[in-house]
Amino acid sequence: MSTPLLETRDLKKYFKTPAGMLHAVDGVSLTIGEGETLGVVGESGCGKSTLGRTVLRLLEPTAGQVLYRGEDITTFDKRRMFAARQEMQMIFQDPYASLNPRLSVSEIIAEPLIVGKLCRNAHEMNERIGGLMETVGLAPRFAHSYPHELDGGRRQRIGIARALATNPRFIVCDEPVSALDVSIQAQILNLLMDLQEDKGLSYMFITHDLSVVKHISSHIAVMYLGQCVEYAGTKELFANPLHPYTRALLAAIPVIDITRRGKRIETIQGEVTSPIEPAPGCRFAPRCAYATEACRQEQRLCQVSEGHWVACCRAAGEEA
Amino acid sequence: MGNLLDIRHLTVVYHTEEDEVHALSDVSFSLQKGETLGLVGETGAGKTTTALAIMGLLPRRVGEVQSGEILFEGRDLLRCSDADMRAIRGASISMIFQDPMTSLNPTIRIGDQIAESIRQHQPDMKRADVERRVDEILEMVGIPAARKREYPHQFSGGMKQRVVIAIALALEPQLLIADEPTTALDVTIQAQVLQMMGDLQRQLGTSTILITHDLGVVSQTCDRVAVMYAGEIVEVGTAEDIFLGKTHHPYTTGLFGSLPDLNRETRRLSPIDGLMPDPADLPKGCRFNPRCPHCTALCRECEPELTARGSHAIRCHLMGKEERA
Amino acid sequence: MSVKENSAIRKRSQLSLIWHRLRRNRLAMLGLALMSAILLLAVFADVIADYDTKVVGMNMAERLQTPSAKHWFGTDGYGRDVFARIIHGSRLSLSLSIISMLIAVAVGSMIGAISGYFGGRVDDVLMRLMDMLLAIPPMLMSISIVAALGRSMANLMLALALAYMPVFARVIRSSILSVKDQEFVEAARACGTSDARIILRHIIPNAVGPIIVQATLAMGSSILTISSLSFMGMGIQPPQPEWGTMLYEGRDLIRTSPYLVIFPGAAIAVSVLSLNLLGDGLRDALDPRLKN
Amino acid sequence: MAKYVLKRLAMMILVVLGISFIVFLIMNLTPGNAAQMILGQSANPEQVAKLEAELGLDQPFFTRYFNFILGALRGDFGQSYQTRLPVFDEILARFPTTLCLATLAMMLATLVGVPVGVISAIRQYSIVDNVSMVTAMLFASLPSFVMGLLLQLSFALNLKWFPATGADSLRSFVLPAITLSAGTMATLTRMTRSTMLEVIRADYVRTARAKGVGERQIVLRHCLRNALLPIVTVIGVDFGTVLGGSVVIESVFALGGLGTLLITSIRMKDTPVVMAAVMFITVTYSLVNLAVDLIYAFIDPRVKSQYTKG
Repeated sequence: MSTPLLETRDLKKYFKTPAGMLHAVDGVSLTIGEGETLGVVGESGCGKSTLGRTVLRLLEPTAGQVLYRGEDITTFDKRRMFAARQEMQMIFQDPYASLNPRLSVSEIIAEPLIVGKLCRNAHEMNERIGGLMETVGLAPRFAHSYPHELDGGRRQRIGIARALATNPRFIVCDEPVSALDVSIQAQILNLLMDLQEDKGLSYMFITHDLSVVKHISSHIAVMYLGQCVEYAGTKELFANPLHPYTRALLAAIPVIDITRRGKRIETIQGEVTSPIEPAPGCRFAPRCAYATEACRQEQRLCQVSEGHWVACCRAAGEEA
Repeated sequence: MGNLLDIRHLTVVYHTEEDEVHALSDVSFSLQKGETLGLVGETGAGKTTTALAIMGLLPRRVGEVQSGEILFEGRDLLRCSDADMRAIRGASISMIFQDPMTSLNPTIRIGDQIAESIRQHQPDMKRADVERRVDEILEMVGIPAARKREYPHQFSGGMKQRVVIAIALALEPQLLIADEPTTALDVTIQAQVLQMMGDLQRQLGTSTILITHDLGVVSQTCDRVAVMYAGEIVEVGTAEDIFLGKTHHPYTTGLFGSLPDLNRETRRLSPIDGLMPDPADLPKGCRFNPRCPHCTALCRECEPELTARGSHAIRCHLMGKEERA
Repeated sequence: MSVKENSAIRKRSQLSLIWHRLRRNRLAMLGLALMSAILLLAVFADVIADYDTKVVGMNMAERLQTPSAKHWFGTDGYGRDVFARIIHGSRLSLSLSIISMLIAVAVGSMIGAISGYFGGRVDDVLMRLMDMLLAIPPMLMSISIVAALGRSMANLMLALALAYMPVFARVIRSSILSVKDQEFVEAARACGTSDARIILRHIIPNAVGPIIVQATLAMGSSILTISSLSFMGMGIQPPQPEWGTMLYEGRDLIRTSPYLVIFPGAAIAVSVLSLNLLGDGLRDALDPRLKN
Repeated sequence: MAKYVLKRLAMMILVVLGISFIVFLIMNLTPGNAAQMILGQSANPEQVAKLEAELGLDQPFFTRYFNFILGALRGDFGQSYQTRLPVFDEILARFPTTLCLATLAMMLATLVGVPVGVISAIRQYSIVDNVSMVTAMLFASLPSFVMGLLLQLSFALNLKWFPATGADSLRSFVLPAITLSAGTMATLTRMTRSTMLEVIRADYVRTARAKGVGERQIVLRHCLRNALLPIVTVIGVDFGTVLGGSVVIESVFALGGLGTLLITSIRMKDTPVVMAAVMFITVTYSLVNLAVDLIYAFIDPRVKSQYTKG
């Protein structure tokens, strides 16, 4: 098998809090192939955003490796990291907070070009900016507007143009559409998919919305309290969810289906427990209807069928 | 069966420093006893304004009801005195707000916040009875009564929203307005809360207006649906009309096309082009015409009327024509 | 169509937006006009009244005259024209407060910026130090410093700067902390932007607002402090025409010639008022949430 | 909670020690010599040296500092170089005047400022609001000593309602307290108004309205308590302003308070008195702020749970 574009090996990111160590990302191993999209789903506090930032070394990992084209970027010095950053970019969740309010649209898009010294002169720079704006569907007349004058959808397009400026190969998309209205959300999702087709980009697509993740991803990783509990191809995961949490998550999505009106659906009880100094063993066990004595043990991701991994002794045993 | 709520030609304007914003124009709909109506639309469509107008809680000095009637059990709420409205709010009509994090007073124990609602409307009730009622309602929303002496910051988001619901249902109102009650919550918690709300509603026979942008939630909970766009109702009908019917307002069609469907394979979504118009500067004719794929000369000139066919009404020139033909 | 064109016309940078909001605030504009007038008077003080003859030159023949067409604000115990002294006094008060505030802002922001951006131990130590300075009431601190070091312009400025510096350090620190974790700073870091460029291009421009507001308000309060010090006999020494010094000199004559207290007092009040109005207006323009 | 208070007290001791060292350093580094000051310019070097030895000024810097601190810990601040009286007695004679003045001024400022601010916020843009805001603005801009002089002129010298100077009875504190409170009253009014305006717009106030709660109850039960949080902090900080401002007011109304003592002592290089006065003021100010933080916890359960945790 050829080396994947990106691979994390037992990646960990802990934060110090007054109450103890917060295990935001706790031993996550994933791979993303060239031209693929890995959807990372989970509820708030599951560590998905921290994972995205740690992969790009915006946060220094506590332990573990991030391999980009087979090289561990966590060991890179400043200069090599600078070069790597040109290929690995990020699109942010909040179209308001992610753009510097003091800079105009063209200045925002120019920043990575200036920092990366990617243009020889002003003329070339303007050409590049114009090209990028066209790519993301921003009319040239917005070049001198300021972010606060534009709506959420256009602002998110600016963020995408900025991420594309350095011609990256891999982009972490952190909830890029969750702040947008549905009709605008669809425009942005289409744009991201078109870009992927045109440029052969790879995405790590972080979201809490399972229908969005199903639409855009080739593979999906489900996270719960800092750990990846299930990882599979999109079709496989939706057709054959194994982890009780994945199943609960799928059951909880309000799909458009009026036959379900007034009927009881199976919901999981309780709420997410604290990620601070978690007890060993399966972290979902306190809410799991099938929890047994065996769940007190550490659950490792096991491959149950080709490309389908799950971290649940019961599910793994059932399948085998 | 009579209508519990009848809104007729409601028009609301916000006077801001710079502009006059047309928040609601000629909004009419009704709600029967025990019914759940979904009010669907995107940001700025006028959903929350409708709710606040019913509650009589439009921002003072800024929001103005220019015309229309809100008939609740035959009584026009817009003509009620402040004192009468206070007696209705919380007792006959309650509202649940979107953000559970900020909806509760951080310095008052949650039990007292629920009790306040009861005492306000039943001042003669004995202290012990009030306490008993608080315990009862807390258990009803799935919170152990022992936690009533805790403060809001000791609760998680989902639990806080349960408290907010408990406050709203404490006096078993006839009408509950829920403004995006689960938007701020995670899906699994959303499922729990929706389930609980549905159970209570059936148990108490409350009529509900559910405001949301999530068509999935609407399809699973509502009897009837009204779709709002730029301050108008563009389509209204039974859940069957909206989710199974063939003819739709082009905006509704666009809304459905924008959603990634879990049950179908679609490579590309078919979103609506463009943006919602600036409510301070609305287009002439049909408000959807700049974004409509079927726009005609007539659409740019005249505003269409809401035309009903049975239980299903659509505000579109194209539909009108079809009907006449 | 009209929607799209509409948003293209409303092309405004944030700066011009703030100016636009400020311009609609009548009180702030009044403050700005008053302050500009005072500054103009200060700049052209020599043209309006001669320093040697009218301001410091004594004229016992014309002492303690009540306000008249010749002496608008009357004359003091040495026959000096009060109006001329007030005009020239504005030079002293304004320049002293401007210079000391500049020092306080420069030093304070540097400490605050270092503290806020780097955090951790550095932050702990610097903020403890600031706490210590803040534990002494500022007026008491400036009085003590002047009393200990002796009366001089330089000591006065030092005292003021030291008394106000911790406030600025606090303000810029919290303002940097609020900007530092925003996603656009993260976005800059994601494309490899250097720390220096992040601070200069992304953080500082977004953090200066509160400092400008605070500096405007602090300038007003430093004028009050300067005059208080002079009034206590610890600021500017006679015969220099400082407002507080004039009040100090006029104090004993208050029963017979109250205008010797009223006019310099009014001069102080008007300049402080104009700065307060302007500062308030700036704050509202930067953060318009509280309006309407 | 007790743990939190202890932690704060420990912190306060650190701050006071730090400040005392800085003050001691300044007193030593600045020009001038206590012995020379006492004996006058005409005294010869031998006389000066003799007095220095008598006062212990010939000992090394650190020895003197530690001796002072050790004494201070036992409550003995030494003797004044000037009067040769125990410093503690001198301070104790003056401190009540300053404390009384500051407390009166603070009470006046709070009792007037907070209610006026609340009413202004509830009736935003009304005549009451406009008048009180303009008045507050003027109060904040008028130097306190000018106001003091004018009050003295009209109510003491002309109308003779109150004594013009001295600290003999409570009556003589009336004018100084009013003068001293003006500035703080102004900031408190403005602050109260703006926090109230913010709180009135809060979501939980809307929730209360949706319950059908009346306006009066909304203000009293829901707004006031939450708006008080930042106001209480400001009251603590303003106590410092008032303590500092009292120096000026003491001189206008000739009240022999701690501030006046401090300034003469600094001029006379009377280090023990200066040190003791500064420590008294700092400790008072720190205690007021600690009290403020505890009140804060009492008002806000979120803060309370933070204290009990930490």
